Amino acid sequence: MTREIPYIQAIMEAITEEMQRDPNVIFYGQEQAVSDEDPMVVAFGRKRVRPTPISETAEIGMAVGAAMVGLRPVVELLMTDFILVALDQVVNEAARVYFKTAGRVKVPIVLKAGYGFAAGWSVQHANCWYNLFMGVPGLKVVVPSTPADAKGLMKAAIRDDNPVVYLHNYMLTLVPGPVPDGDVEVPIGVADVKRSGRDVTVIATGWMVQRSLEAADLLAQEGIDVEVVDPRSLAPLDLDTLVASVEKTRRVVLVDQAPRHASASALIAAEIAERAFGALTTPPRLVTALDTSVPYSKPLEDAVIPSVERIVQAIREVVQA
Amino acid sequence: MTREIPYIQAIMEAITEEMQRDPNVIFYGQEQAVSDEDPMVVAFGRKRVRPTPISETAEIGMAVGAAMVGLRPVVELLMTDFILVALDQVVNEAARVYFKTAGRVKVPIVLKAGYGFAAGWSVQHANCWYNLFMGVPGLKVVVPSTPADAKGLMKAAIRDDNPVVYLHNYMLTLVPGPVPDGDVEVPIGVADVKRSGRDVTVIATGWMVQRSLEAADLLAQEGIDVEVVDPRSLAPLDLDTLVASVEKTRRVVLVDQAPRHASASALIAAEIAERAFGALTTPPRLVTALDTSVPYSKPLEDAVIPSVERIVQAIREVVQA
Amino acid sequence: MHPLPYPDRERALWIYRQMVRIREFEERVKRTFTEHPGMIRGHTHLGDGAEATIVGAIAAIRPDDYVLATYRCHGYLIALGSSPRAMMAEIYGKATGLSHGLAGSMHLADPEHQFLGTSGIVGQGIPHATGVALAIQVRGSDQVVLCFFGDGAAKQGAFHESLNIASLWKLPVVYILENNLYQAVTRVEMEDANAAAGEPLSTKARAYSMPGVTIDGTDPIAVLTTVANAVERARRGEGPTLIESVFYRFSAHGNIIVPPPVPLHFEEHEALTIYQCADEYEQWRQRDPIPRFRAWLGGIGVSEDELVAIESAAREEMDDAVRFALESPWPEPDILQRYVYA
Amino acid sequence: MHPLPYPDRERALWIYRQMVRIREFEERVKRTFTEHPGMIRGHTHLGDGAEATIVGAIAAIRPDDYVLATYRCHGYLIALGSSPRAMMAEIYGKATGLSHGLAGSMHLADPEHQFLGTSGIVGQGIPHATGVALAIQVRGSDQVVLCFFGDGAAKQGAFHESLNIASLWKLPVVYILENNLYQAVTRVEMEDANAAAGEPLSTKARAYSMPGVTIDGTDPIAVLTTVANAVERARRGEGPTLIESVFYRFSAHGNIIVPPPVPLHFEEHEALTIYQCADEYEQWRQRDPIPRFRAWLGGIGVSEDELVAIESAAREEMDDAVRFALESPWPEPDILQRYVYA
Ligand SMILES: Cc1ncc(C[n+]2csc(CCOP(=O)(O)OP(=O)(O)O)c2C)c(N)n1
Ligand SMILES: Cc1ncc(C[n+]2csc(CCOP(=O)(O)OP(=O)(O)O)c2C)c(N)n1
Ligand SMILES: [Mg+2]
Ligand SMILES: [Mg+2]
Repeated sequence: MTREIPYIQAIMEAITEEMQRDPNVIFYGQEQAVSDEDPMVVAFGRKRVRPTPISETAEIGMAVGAAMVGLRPVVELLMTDFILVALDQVVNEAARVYFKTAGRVKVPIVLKAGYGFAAGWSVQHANCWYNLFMGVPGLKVVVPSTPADAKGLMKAAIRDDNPVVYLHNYMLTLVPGPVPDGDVEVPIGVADVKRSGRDVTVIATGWMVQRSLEAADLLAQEGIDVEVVDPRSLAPLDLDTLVASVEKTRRVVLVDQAPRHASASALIAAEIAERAFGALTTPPRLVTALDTSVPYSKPLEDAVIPSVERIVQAIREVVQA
Repeated sequence: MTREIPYIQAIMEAITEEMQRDPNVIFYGQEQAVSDEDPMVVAFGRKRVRPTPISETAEIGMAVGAAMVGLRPVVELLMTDFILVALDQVVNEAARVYFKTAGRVKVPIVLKAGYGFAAGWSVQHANCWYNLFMGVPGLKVVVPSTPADAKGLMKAAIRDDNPVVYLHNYMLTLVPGPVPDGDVEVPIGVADVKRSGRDVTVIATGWMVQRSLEAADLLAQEGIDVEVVDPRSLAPLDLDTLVASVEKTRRVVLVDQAPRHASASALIAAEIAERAFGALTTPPRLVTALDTSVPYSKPLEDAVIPSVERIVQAIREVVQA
Repeated sequence: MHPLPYPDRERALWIYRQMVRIREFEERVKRTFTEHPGMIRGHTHLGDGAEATIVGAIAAIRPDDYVLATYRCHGYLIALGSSPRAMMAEIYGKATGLSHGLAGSMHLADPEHQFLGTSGIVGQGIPHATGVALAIQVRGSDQVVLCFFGDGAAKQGAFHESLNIASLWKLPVVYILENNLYQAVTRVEMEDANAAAGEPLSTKARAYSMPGVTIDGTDPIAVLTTVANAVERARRGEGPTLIESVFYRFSAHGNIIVPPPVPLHFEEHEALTIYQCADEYEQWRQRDPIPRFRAWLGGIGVSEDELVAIESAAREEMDDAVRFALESPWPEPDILQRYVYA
Repeated sequence: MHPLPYPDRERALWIYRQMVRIREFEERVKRTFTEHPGMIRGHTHLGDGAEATIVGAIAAIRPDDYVLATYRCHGYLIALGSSPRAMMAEIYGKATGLSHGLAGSMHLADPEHQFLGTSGIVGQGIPHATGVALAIQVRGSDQVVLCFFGDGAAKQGAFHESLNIASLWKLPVVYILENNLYQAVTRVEMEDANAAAGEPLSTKARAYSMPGVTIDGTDPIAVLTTVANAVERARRGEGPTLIESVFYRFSAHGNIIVPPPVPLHFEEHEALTIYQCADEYEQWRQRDPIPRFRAWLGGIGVSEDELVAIESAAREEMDDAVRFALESPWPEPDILQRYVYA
């Protein structure tokens, strides 16, 4: 059985269910649980659910410490941009403990952070920062694009014994979708073919999955059969699924909400170029945000973020090359 | 005329000369200028040269502020790893001011930081973090590999009106090389062919340039003629020079001291795959650090960082493919 | 209240005029959400309630001094003399905006009026202001910097690192901690150890061996007097001061946070929507700095006509700013690449 | 000095034994640079001079309490009962090391002995320790955490953010600020505003409405007494304490920083190499905690034989650790991938 629920509700359901299941899971962050009527406070009490000061370094660092002795903290960080003041705690602390201690200390934490709020949030609040995380050994990074993935990946993230950066796209917040009932995990590190097709593989994450699927629908009317693959997890990266798709379609377009050199797509393109070079009939094609900051004004923002039209155009060019 | 001087001396000469030339240049950082006999203190006084507390966020943030009103601060950050506690100041503050103010406020700062100290500095001190910086619009990133580049790029960085992340490889610290006399700038954004060859292009930065040149010498004895190109600046990236080389040799190996998805090489490989696909006869080949943290023990560290042998082997495979 | 002649009548009227201009501007920003839905995007933060602190502080500086603040920034620019037209146009994302629509409400900047801008990342503007003070010291001038930030921001590492250095190096900066009792939706005693212990937030100055003082931020003359002392101290090269100015904001932290196409609006203040403390809210409403200062001006003999003239001029000016912004053209995408590198 | 029976004779001898064991271990680490050049790589930091603080503090806790510290970490593990063999082997990069050579001197960890590890990034271990205290509180146990860090670290944002939360939430953690008067090569009054003003660094506790106290860190019993009080307070759920323990390190900050093939070694202390203050150095040498505590033990009737026995046992134990580490095999590269993901 499935229900239709919004993306954000799917995320919060997963956290709530995991907190019910495992008393070691705690949840805190800024502007959380401030009222006694907050449903999390009512369900789990003020020890396990807390509001925090604006102290990201302490918030993340404390999660690392609490995890060292067996808790499984989920930290609400609001926007990924806010992690930048505390990046060391993520990439040079949390991700290194297991290695430094040769497996004697684990850091099972989930850092929940929204990203890509291309809705007038402007220069400092609308960025996509996956490049900060996906190259760091020891860190897992997930980027769900549907409510079902959002719920299943949050469950997997909380159960994972490693630090997981859980990036949810703000543009998807209220988008509804079917979510299976019951305790369904989506494994980290497994890509998902969101639409299967023969002519070209589109690799996209987050909000760009939606736009790529729209582009695929439009192109279907022209007889172009697009396969859309969502890596879902950027680290580890399910290259086998991505490469298999490209080997089938022999063409690849990579759609990304970040500028080129901050994109996950460029890294994936390099992998595909190395692993599936022989299969490719055309160059791997990147469709990314323009190489500039995210501007405030709507017409400017629209020009920066890959639109359905730009995606359609790129796919058409690749298929017709 | 040229003199043979070590890499680190070339860097400090450039800073000193620029401070002599321009009273707006200031220099500060931890463990700097503590003694009254410090040559910088003697030359420029305690207003322009200062030791700081261990406060990277303030150190970098103050440089941003001082630059807003016309100074040109050079901040000594010791290790790039230490920037992580203050990453916001670099990538979401310094790099955004010019854009946010539509050009009305500039931030000419230089962040000098060593990296890649693969000499037993272990998990948290020996990393290569260029991926944190090179995808950020508005930021410039340079990675000199010789004393001459080190001096010329530091001069260019100080004179540049943008924030520049100046990354010097610790393994090169004492390596000597010819440096031209006089006021010679090396322009930011211009790659350099360190060795010209016909059979294969090797793209490498920092310490890996040296190892790639050694590999090229060994392969020359086998009759393999290797071209080694050093981008020198990762942002902006001189793709024209890189692509031209690949179009000539039709093969490319990218050598990088970072793990695959933290490497500059993967991003460059994606660009080359897109721009020079038709010219390539073999897949772009990445030779990076293993996807693990930098370990302490020598045999382990040696296994992680690309060795001359691994580079030779990869080039041989690519040429013989 | 305060005896004249400090500030003199003209200065007092200047203060009142700026406070009213700020309030009128903010009200129009807020009404835009209902009157011109979709025109303001993203996140907007209002300073209604902060006028006495903003204007009192700015009244204490010279035209060549500098000011930096946060995303809640409209008021400073107005008091400093920026064009409300260019500000409103920026908030509406228009080509005629201060940054041609690149920045929006959170990032107004006007270096021509000594306002060097804001960071939308909490606390991160504090080192910038400190760095401006460093530049002043390196150059040997006697300018000063006012650095405004919130009670919440004082819990960010950047605050701590900056104040230590400013005190150590005796930099000419005055830190104005605007304690509006809330960090977004969180009450200050839920996130600040001093507040939880019933101590003023200016206690933090002790950690930096710096003078710290707490003042009534609803009284522009108290603010002016205190800031003026701190500014003079800074000008004399004696170093920074931490001033906690306590007041209340009357609007919610910001407009609601939702993705398109849900229309944006401002909810009521968190005291009402979350904490059910209508009392608290009402008590602070009684202390609204604008009517209080108006009454004080009446007390020193300013006529009702004079006050009404100030108020209607402000209303007209801000109506004009809205009209200007509405009628202005959208920016062209070619500016996107123009401001990547200098 | 302190009257018996606190601590009792046996406890006092335990303290002395640990202090001597630490010193002997550190001396062997230092001598490795000359006796076995190349065996230690990267950066190594010694705690000679810190023994009274380390051991006095650890003497105040229970076996189920936790300890976290910095890259300057050898002493804590020794006092907590870690194997000097496995420690030295880690410092030499051998397969028999605590982390099989993955970590090295800066990152010793021994969770079996309640030592959860270190961060090599200044200040970043402070929130970790605070988080361990959070876990204790969530679980409702009465354990406590000792969190050691340097005077320099107190200028990092992580310090500020952590102490505010610990006080606000009344977390069971004792912060021990080891003021050894130097931040690497920088004197504390050049980088700390309190120190520059002649105030103790424990003044910083005021910013968090937390008790703060400064003690003589060369006297293990002063340390023990103060830490024990703070530990009891934390156990009772009354929250954290900031203890500034003042002492001196006798070696340079760390070995010299150069790339291979230049051989590494320790220079003299910065007071001698940079500041030409032989007096300062000598005065602190007079206060070396080990001979002082030895004399005190003599005063309470511990015989010379007993003391010599402790000392020669420690020497033998640490000679054995060096031999063990030298003879141990190098790790195999297959472990590199084993510890990426759990
Ligand atoms: C580093 C960071 N964390 C979180 C946020 C989200 N945020 C924006 S404003 C705000 C509250 C700030 O409160 P305060 O400093 O008291 O200023 P006020 O808004 O009351 O003026 C928060 C949490 C942010 N912008 N930056
Ligand atoms: C964030 C960061 N900045 C700089 C360094 C370099 N560094 C390592 S130890 C040290 C000095 C630390 O001084 P203190 O905190 O007093 O501790 P001590 O070494 O005296 O025990 C510095 C600057 C670092 N490791 N991390
Ligand atoms: Mg506030
Ligand atoms: Mg110290």
